[in-house]
Amino acid sequence: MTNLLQTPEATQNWYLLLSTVLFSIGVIGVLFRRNALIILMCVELMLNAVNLLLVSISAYSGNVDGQVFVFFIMVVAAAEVAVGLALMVSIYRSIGSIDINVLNKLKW
Amino acid sequence: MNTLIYTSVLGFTTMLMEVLNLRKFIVPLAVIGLAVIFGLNLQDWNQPSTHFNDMLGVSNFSVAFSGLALFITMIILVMAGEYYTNDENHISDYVTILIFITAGAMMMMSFNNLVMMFLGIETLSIALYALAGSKRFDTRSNEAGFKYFLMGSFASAILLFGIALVYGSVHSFHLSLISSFISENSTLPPMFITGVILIGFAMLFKVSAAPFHFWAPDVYEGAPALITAFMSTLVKIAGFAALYRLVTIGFNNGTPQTDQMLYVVAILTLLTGNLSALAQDNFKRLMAYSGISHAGYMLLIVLSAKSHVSSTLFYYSAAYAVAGLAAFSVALPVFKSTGSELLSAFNGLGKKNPVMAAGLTMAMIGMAGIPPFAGFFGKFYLFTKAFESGLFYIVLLAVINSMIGVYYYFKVIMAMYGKQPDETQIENPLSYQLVMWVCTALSLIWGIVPSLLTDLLL
Amino acid sequence: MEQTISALSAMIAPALLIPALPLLGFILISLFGKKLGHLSGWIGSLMILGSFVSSLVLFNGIGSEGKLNFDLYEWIKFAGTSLSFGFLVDQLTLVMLLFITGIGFFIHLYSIGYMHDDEGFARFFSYLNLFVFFMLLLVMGNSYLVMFIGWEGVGLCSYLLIGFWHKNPAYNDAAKKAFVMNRIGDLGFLLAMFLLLFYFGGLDFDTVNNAAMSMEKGSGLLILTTLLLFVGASGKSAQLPLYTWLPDAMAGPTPVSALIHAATMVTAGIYMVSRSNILFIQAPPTLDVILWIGIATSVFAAVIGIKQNDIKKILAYSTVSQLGMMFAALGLGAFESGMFHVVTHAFFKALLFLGAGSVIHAMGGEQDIRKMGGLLKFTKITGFTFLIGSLAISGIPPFAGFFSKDEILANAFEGNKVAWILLSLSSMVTAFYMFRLVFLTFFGSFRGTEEQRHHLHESPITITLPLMVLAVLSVIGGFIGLPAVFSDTHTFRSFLNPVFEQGHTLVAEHAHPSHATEWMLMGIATIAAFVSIGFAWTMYMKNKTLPEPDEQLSGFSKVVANKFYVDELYDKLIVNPIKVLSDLFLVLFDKLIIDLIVNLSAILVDVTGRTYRLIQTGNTGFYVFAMVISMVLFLLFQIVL
Amino acid sequence: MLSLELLFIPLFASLLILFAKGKAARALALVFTLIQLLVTGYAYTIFKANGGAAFEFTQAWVKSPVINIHFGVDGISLLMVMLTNLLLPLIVLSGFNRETKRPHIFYALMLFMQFALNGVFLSMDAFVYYIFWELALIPIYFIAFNWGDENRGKVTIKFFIYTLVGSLLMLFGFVFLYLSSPQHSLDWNTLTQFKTCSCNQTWLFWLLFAAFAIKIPIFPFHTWQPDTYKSAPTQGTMLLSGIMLKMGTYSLIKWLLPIVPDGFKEWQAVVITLSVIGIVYASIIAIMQTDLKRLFAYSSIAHVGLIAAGVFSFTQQGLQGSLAQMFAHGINVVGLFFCADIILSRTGTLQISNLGGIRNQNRLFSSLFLIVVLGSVALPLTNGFIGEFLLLYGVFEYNTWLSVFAGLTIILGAVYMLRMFQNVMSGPDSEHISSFPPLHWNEKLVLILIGGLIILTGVFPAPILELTQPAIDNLLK
Repeated sequence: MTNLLQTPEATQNWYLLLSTVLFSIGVIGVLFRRNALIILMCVELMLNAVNLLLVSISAYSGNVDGQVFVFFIMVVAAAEVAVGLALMVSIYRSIGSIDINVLNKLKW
Repeated sequence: MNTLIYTSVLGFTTMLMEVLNLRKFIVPLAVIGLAVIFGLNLQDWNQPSTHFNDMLGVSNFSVAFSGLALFITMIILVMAGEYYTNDENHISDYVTILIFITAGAMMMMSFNNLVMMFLGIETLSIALYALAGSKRFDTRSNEAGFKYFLMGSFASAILLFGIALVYGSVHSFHLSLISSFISENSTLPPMFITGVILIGFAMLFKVSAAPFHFWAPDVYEGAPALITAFMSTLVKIAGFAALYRLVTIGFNNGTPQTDQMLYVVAILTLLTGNLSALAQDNFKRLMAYSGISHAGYMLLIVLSAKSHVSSTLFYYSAAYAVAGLAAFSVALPVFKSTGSELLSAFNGLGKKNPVMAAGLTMAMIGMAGIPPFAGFFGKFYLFTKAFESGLFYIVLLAVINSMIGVYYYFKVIMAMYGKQPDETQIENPLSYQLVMWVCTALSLIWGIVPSLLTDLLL
Repeated sequence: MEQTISALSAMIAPALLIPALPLLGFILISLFGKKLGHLSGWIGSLMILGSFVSSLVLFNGIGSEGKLNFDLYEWIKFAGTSLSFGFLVDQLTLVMLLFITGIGFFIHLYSIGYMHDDEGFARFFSYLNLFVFFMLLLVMGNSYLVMFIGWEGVGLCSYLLIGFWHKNPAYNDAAKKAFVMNRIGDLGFLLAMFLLLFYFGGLDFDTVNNAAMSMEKGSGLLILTTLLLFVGASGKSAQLPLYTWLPDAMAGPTPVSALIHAATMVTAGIYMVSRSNILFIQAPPTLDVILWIGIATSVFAAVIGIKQNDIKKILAYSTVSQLGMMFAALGLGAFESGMFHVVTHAFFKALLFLGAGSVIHAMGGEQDIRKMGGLLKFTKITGFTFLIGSLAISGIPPFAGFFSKDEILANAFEGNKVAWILLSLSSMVTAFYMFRLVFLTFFGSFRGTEEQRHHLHESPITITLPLMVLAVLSVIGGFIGLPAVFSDTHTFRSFLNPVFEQGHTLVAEHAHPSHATEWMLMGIATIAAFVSIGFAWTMYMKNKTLPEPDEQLSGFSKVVANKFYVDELYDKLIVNPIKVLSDLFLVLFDKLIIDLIVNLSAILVDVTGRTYRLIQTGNTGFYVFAMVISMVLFLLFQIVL
Repeated sequence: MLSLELLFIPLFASLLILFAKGKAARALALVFTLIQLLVTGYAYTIFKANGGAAFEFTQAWVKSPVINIHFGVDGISLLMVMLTNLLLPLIVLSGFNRETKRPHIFYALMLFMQFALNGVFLSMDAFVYYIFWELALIPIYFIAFNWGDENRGKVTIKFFIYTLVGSLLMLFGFVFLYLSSPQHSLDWNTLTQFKTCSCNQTWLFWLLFAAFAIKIPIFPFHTWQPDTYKSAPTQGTMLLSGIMLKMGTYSLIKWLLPIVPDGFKEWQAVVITLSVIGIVYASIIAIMQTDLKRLFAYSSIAHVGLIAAGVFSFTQQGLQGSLAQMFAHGINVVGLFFCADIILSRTGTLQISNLGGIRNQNRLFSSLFLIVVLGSVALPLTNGFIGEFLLLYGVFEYNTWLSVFAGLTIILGAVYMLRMFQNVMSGPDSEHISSFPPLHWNEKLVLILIGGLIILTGVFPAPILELTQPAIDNLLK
């Protein structure tokens, strides 16, 4: 039992599982929350799940590419959040809410 | 590769010009700069090379598509000068962002590494979120930008998860290694397949293929018209270039799984785009759905990747781009003069301004794929190639769909010639006219002499 | 044949001149009619006179032995088949030529007087000349195709001339009816031509005849071909069931009725059958059909004739009846007798029509014999010539009609006794209604208005001259074909011999009736005619019975007076169903079914589009949901299944 | 090279006219159509009918997919080119006393149409042919749409999409042929020499046939046609009925028959039956039509039904007849619609019930109209007879009974045409017509020319028949 857990592959699978769960939580959050801010955070959660996965794989495979990529992701995520928050502020200013259900002027 | 650097430098320069109070020269400089870069870009023709430790690969494919991207941006910038006459304070922002988007698009056209692809996509997307929402006091624009942002970042997350899963199997982001991983393993691990499919989904989102197309109509409608023009041309083309590159270089011309996915998605996209477009009365939304349907056709090209279709993709993209740009070069001044973006804004244009009406007519005919415009040859080329790859039924479906397509393109024409005009006069500034003539002429020339483009990427 | 051509090559020019002159007349008059005014009548007549002279030249040159057959040019050529435009002048043609141009000339002359005050004077003559041109083409063609040109051409002219007074809708209806009825026959002709072309290897008479000779007698192909040809003939020559157009055709000016609907065009069917005698002889069942249709038509039309009151209608039904008799002769295989009757009939029927025209002229347009009477004292020439015509048609010796009719009856007696009885009956009825007409019109007291009485006058010389000439012909015309009891040589028959001898070799020569029989037959016929005339005399002269007005008719006589309601029947059975069908096709099939299918597919697409686009709800949550669901579904499908 | 000249004259003229103003536009149009006619005449004189193609022009166009520009004429296409270029000056001239809005665009489109039509008939490569086929659709759509009557919107888009449906299916068929041909070529010579397997020809036939059947139109694909003819401006209707539908019948002979011969034979019976049904059907409908243009439209369906039946009889005379009849019908139908237009321009109505008595007022017009009517009821010595005779004979050779039904057109044609002529031209003066002014010189000229052609080609059809004979021999080999 313990042996199994300690083999690199098995441990990696745990990481995979964890990040998948985290990612799914993020997806479910995006799906079911209506507040744009929370959705944004859920997206961040998804990104972090990916980060976790990349780092773990990188560590287990001895390939640093993954870790480098994580940095890229963090940078990009920051930029994304910056733009996103700006848009959110703009929305809030004009309609006084950031509930995504309100945002349905554009349809059909 | 140099092209990419020059473009970025140009972006910075335009930003600097604002600081140096040279606002008036921003657009001319950007256009000239892009033209120069377009020339420099050609230097790489037939000189394949790799850069940044094989992160980027310059090939004829990337050169051709980069050239197209530069051309589109140039056209958009020519129109931007006119479009933003009332918003001069921010002109440098728009120009700079547009140029950076082009840089992102070029990355998407020349990546050899998933990291590079991700960066390209994000450079392009994040900038676009901002542009889509750039009419700050227009709730529709805000809504468009925000929707785009929400869904776009969600899709990015999916993409990243897919990349991570692929990385977990291959232990590399490099396309050639992914490709050899596929050819070495007869049965692919589920993790890898899931990763590939997730990447595929994200890319399909970017090219607005059904059922991941939902953002496109809303965003196209809400975004400023010029940005819509930009999105419907360059962004879509960049997305397809990336998808094509990914499938051909990275996925060994398509694994059974991706083929299956693309097949289903192509059918859905064709139907969604054409059927939904039928009842539209907003021109931009119409163009969005038309764009979706064109995405469907272009997916056929990706599907037939085995038959060496890069020249087909390039021809189709170019034809689609010039027709779209020509259409918008007429639509923009009409929107501005009438203050409406509905199809009814075009009522009686045939009487009010026959030249513009003729231009838009030709653009629509080109989009509908009727000779002698490039759109027709593009479609023929596409059908031929898809047929060659054995996609019999889906080609038939595409043929049927292009009949449906004719109807909504002709709705615009019928509005222009069949309806009575209202009082408003249409101002048509020189730059729009120029763009219209150039694009229509190119559409016609490429239609009559397709070898100009088709022979490039053989 | 080459030899005959070289020998007769001098005849080609006059032969060409015959149709060319009327054509020239037509072109001249139709182009310059307005400027020419009444001169156009003379030009038209001169052209026909020229043709007549040419015909005489031909008659002289070709005589009773020769045969002129030449092609003008290749008309239609395809796949090795070449259909030429060519002429054939033999004895049969010569007979037709002579009486067409001869009678034609006199009728032209007559028309100058008759149409003098009509505003369409020039137009009338242009049509008339065109008609003669086509009629000449019809009889001169050396193939069925050229004959067909003339065939349809005369139909056209008939159409134009019946509807000459085109302001009157009823006249136009009559014209259209004539054309359409003729077209029904023409379809038969056309199909027969296809059969000939396909199975006989050509359309010119020589080829067809040679092929027919070598075929088995009575084969299905021959029967079908000849039946179809006969359909064509019965359309043109107004036989049952296609006869209804001819009485209506009396709407045209009277000279037209005389020329086209009595003397020439309507006999085209007989000409055609005679021309194809070899074909028909090779198909005995068809001959039977012709015989019985001819007899039926003859009797049927004669019966209708009894109850008609319009002077021209009576003559029209008598024409139908006489045509029936001619067909009966053809059906009996007696082609010469048929042709003989054609010629004599042309004389006396043209005379009768022209006389009727003169009467109508005198009466100021009145055609109802109930309103006439005692005209003889006002219009002496017309009256007497008309009487001669009536005697001729009734078969009173020694007038022309007697000899020709007698020949037919003799043939019938030999061939089929029932036919003989019926034809004799028809002949008796003819004599009765003709004299009914004569008595009511020319004898008794005048029943018209005072105004008409003042107007009564004899017609001018251009009208009476043709009457007199034709009267003379009606008297002596029969002598060209004296029966065997009078003369050893039947001039007419022996003249036509080259045309029919080949055909006659194909049938077993049946014995000619003995002289005694012939005397008996002649006697019976003459007595019968006199009895009929006497009957008419008793009724209309002695008892002074007048035909009752239309509304008092009842029972059978009403049915007869209304022509057995055949027109109404055709309306009910054919015309109305087609009209209904037309609306049905348009509304039900075109608009409702076919167009609906077309439109429905468009509507279906449109509705689908309108509905489908509603999934674009504008709600971001839904969008994401849809995306995720699709991804999950696809992944499940891919990975799990 | 003559092919190129035939193409470029109208194209050049079309562009030139775009910049002309008002009356100069139509004058220019006339001049150029006449020049084109002269060139066509010259082509006819130097053309030697030997079954092969003449005036060939070949030029590599696109390397991938391999497409060559290939123009050339054989007898069949030359006949069609002659018809086109003969009718165009007449059609242009017929508009000389009419006020057309924006004449420069109108005539430019018309000349562009001529360009496209010439292209269709000259093309020897299926791809080029297809391009011209589609190109021909665009100007006529705009002519019908911009200068049509109040219903034009719905009607023209239906027409456009309906015909496009057909042509896209044809394109699909061509794509298939392209890929299955050994040298990957759509050249006519290649396509006719290599025979794709008959298993494919079954459906290929329908793909190609759909396009032609809709264009012709063959029953039951005809429902777009009466509305379009009705609503298009008369000159447009002349183009549509006179020349454009000949594209379909021409293509049956030139592109369908030699390329999918097995499919052709397989479906021969079906199509010929449809065509014959169409003849009777359309004729019967025409009888009760109340509108002059619709009546002519249905009569046109009947006539082209016979043409199609003749083609599908697959006999020498059927094919010959169809070509002769295409030529004849082109002239006649243009004459008919022109007469309708003359009546419309003078009385303001095309309702048959409102008309009448025109013959009393204008004798010349009535005579000329009558000649055209006679031509279309196929009276011997008019051009219509040659065609119908050969066609019916062709159908006869295929099946006797069908020819009886097809032959009904002889009777029914007379019924509806004479009924029309009687109600419109004869009878007492209609109260709806106050006066019927005399014909303008251009109207006179056009009608006299048409009447002359009707009789001339009826009396001397040999040039037409000889022109096409060798090409047909080749086809039937």
